[in-house]
Amino acid sequence: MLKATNLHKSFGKLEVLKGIDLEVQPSEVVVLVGVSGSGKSTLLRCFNFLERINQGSIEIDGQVIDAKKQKLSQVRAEVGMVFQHFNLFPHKTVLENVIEAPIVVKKENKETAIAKGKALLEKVGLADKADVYPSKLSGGQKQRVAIARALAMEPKALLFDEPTSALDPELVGEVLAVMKQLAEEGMTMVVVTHEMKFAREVADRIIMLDEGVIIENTDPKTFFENPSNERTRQFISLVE
Amino acid sequence: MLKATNLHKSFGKLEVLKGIDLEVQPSEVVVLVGVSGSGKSTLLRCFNFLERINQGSIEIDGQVIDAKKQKLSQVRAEVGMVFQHFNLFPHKTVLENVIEAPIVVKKENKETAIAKGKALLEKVGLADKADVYPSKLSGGQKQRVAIARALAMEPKALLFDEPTSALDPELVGEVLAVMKQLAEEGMTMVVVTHEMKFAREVADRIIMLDEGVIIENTDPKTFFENPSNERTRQFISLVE
Amino acid sequence: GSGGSENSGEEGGMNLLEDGKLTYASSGLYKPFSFEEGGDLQGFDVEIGAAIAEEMGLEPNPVTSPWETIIQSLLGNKFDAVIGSMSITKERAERVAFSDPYYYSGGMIFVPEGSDIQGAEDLEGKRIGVVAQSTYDEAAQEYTDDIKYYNSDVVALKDLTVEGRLDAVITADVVGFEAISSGMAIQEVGEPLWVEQPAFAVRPEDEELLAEMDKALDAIIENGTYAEISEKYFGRDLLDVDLEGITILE
Amino acid sequence: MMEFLQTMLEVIKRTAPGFLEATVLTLQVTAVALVLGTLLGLVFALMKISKSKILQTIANIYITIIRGTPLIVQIMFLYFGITAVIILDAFWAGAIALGIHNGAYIAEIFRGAIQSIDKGQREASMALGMTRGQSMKRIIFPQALKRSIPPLGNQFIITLKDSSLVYIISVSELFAVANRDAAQSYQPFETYLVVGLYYLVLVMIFTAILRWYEGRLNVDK
Amino acid sequence: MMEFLQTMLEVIKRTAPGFLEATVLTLQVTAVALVLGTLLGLVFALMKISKSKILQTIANIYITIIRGTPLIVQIMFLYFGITAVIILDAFWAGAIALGIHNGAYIAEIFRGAIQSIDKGQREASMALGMTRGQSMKRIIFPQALKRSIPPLGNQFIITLKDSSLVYIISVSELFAVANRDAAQSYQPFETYLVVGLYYLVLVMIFTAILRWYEGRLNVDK
Ligand SMILES: Nc1ncnc2c1ncn2[C@@H]1O[C@H](COP(=O)(O)OP(=O)(O)OP(=O)(O)O)[C@@H](O)[C@H]1O
Ligand SMILES: Nc1ncnc2c1ncn2[C@@H]1O[C@H](COP(=O)(O)OP(=O)(O)OP(=O)(O)O)[C@@H](O)[C@H]1O
Ligand SMILES: [Mg+2]
Ligand SMILES: [Mg+2]
Repeated sequence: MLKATNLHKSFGKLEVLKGIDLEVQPSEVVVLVGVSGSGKSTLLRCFNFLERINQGSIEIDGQVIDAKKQKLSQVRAEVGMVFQHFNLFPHKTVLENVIEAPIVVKKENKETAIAKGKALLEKVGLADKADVYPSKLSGGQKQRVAIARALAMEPKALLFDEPTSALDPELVGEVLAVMKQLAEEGMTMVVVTHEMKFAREVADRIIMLDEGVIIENTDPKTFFENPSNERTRQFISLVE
Repeated sequence: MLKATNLHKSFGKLEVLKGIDLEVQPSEVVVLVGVSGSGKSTLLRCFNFLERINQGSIEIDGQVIDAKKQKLSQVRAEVGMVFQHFNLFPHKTVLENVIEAPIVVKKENKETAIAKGKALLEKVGLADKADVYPSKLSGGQKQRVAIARALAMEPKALLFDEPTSALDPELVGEVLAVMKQLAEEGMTMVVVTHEMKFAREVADRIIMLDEGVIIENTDPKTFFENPSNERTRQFISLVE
Repeated sequence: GSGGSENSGEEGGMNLLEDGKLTYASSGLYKPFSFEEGGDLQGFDVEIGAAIAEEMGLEPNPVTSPWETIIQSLLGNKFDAVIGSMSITKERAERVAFSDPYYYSGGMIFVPEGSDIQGAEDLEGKRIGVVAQSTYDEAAQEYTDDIKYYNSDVVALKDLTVEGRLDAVITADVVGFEAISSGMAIQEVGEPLWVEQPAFAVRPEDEELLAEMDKALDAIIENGTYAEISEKYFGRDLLDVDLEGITILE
Repeated sequence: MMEFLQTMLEVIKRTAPGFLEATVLTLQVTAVALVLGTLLGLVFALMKISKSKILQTIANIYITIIRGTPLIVQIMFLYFGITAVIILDAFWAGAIALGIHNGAYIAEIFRGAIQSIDKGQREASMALGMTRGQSMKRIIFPQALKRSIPPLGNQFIITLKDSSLVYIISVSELFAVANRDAAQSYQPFETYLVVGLYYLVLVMIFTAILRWYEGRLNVDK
Repeated sequence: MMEFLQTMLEVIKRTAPGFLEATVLTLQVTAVALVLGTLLGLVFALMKISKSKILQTIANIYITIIRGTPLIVQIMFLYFGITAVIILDAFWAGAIALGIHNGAYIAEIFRGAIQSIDKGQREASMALGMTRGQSMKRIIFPQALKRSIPPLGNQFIITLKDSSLVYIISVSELFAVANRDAAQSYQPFETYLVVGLYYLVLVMIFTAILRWYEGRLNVDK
């Protein structure tokens, strides 16, 4: 579904990703962990072409994406992204946030978009907030709207960048619940998170990044109980 | 050591604390929990007179503090505070941060202050950062400097307001370790935190605030295993 | 505002800014020649201009322009003529065309009441106020380097009454007398330094307009309109002066 | 004191007809300058954030020149310089000079507002498949516009005051009329005090309207 | 084009002696205005953030009046008004008017900078036992001062340009001299272009110094 081959990415002189190989199968849930600065966000953003890669290639659905030849905006529409700080559009209501891209990008007609949008809000438990502005929502509600907004584009995969780190602890659960449901429905997901409980329960695979290199790539059980790398062990002891 | 009696505090029409009675014994470690907006920070700030109380009284070391008669700055010097966002002085080096108050407030002579300041930095494991500016430190290091800075005033008690919530997960441990050490040395502490592991291991008592009222006030074991209040149970299930 | 249909057929080569209108400028800061009271531009120059225009069969359109830039504005086609007490000088004559003089005016020294300055000879090194780009500027330069420039003679005279700002102002006698009669604590010194000849100024190429204006000036002097206006503002006929023995500024 | 107030009242009465008429002209010059300035500001702001180096350079030169020279010099230059090309009367020359002047400042306001929008907004819209243009038009610009309103309001007030400088090219706005009155009445002190009051009242009215409008905007959302 | 450059060179040469002398006066007026404005700004900023309602009100009135009226009116008013009290020559009257004008803007810069300092800084210092005064002096103000430097620099540049307005009370600074030259030489276009260049160069020098200084400040910490 998503595949990175020998991915390199530098910011100026700083090489952040040093040859990443990673394949995500359809319907797979991959959790990405690592200390701050290890390159987790950068990797996610490369999958979505929010960062240009310096070397290597990215495939979506078996097709190599060439940033020079293809319209990146079309490619991006196929892979959704949920951000740590939600990034809802503050000047639009909840429903408008959800239907904006289908109408503008996919030229969906407005009635269809509204119907689908309302269904998605229902799904994330926010049907009653459709006409409210984001500023009136709690953090957990905002993030659920952001997920609905990403789903509205019917993406092939969803990327999550620390979707719960900006939330008050008591609001984390409601967002994880929605994510878990998506996973169960077979959505392909790559999730950067520090929620080890979620990783343990929901992930098919856990990947540990360290200084731009994948140092662990295994199932949750092995990851927590029998990690191959010393740094992984250290990391687990710190966050758990 | 610290005692609040029938404490009321309102912001305009919003009554945030609705009659709090709480006594903290010398060398006791009290952890304060509750959902966002329940009044945890406000309670802490009342103990330090950063907020004026509307009704009730606060005693420090058996002495009732009358905001009208006493110089609050002197009272504040006796109870230290550590903030979520560190609030280090960015225009001063680490050591200068630590010695500023002893020199300015306690009129300590500079050599003494420096010697004591260096010892405190040693204690929090940052002796080598004395001449560095805060902007060069990691979050965990900043918070440890903030603790040293508070200790430099030789306070009778220390208040912590979510000291680790602004930290990357892998940096939380180093701050909790310092706090644990202080607790072991007999420092009186009131700690607002979401770190349930810390609460379980270090707290003598856990207090749960809910809408400005104390709804739980018990030892950690009872708190986690047999809470008296339904809302406490809910809260525990959410954050653990 | 006056939009710009230039050259009209009817007025032949007169090249008026607006058809059927004579647009003429003064500073508006030169009481009693041109000033604004209650929102109306008035004064000797303004009324003479009106009389000239009517004589030429045109509608009078008096406007104001800051004195410092009045010639720039004339050359830049902002109005048709200056009827604003502009005296004929050689330097100006290189840029604009002058009509016959329409009155005579004395350049006069004014000082604060009770000043020790008794005559032109006492002006040596003193601080003198004049209007920038006026004939008085050059006169002042003969006495001192310490010249202060103003945009209005009246404001300069007012500054005379502020102790320590100015020792003297050189301006037209009538302007000073008007200020004195309004109660300003200043006085004139001696006789006029010279006599100058204010005239109408137009762009050099507007020969036909100038000829028409000269003709109109003769006509209003002839028919008594001129004397009437002069009488109204000064109680005498400004053209009625004895030029014997007095320098005429060129 | 009583006497002073008496004099002031007289001056206010005497100057009222002329000053009120001049107020209209002041407002007209200001309005034209604002409309022109906003249009220019928009164009140059877009040039500055565009990807074209040439457009950026043109915008930078314009902004540098305008912000690097006094308004009064700009007015004179335009009035006496532009006459070689087209004939403009003083009102239009003054209003256009003020508008061009404003354009540079308003461009910086728009640019600042656009760049102040959290970059997460652009990323979120791009991640949804929008193009740069769609993202600017539908997501960034509407937010930036709202954020521009307070500084724009401020700029509007500056323009109102700056309009006093077109007196120098003989537009009969408030300050020009005050000058004339001062020269005719021999009462400069009182005259300038009164004209100051006129400006102050205008600015306060303007400010009140702005506050009200900003308040309404905040309630809306 | 060649011809134009030729003319410009001639005009530059012809005007150089007078313009350079006037530049000195421009810089002097600006310098006095800045020093006075900074002092006034500091005083009024402290008044505005003080707890005394009276001091706050005084500061508010001052700031409202200055920001609500055009500088040129303030200059005229001060020149003709202050004379009732003390005798000032045009240079000082102009410089002081500019200084008083600046004071209001600089007060707002200082106040804004002080209030922009995270309130955690004040809380942290108070929690350590400092009094309000100690906290302001040792913690808040040093940070605010540093944060004021860019807007102060901007204000300095505005002052340099605003100094052109004292021409109206017969200070022979750059613009006054340019005006005279434009009328005498009948070359207004070229003259104003050249004097604009003078200002532009001054502003650019000023800007470069500021950038350098800001850069140094950032490296320091
Ligand atoms: N746009 C950028 N320009 C320059 N450096 C960048 C940029 N984005 C990220 N970096 C750097 O790249 C490195 C990896 O950043 P990245 O955000 O991918 O880390 P991360 O693992 O997501 O960390 P965190 O847990 O803090 O979010 C860091 O050193 C960061 O400073
Ligand atoms: N200075 C203030 N002015 C007005 N309301 C305030 C102020 N400080 C706090 N509040 C309000 O008081 C209530 C309690 O706030 P407080 O910060 O004590 O909660 P908390 O339990 O610390 O929450 P959190 O976990 O989010 O820090 C909240 O509703 C908050 O909005
Ligand atoms: Mg990240
Ligand atoms: Mg709190």
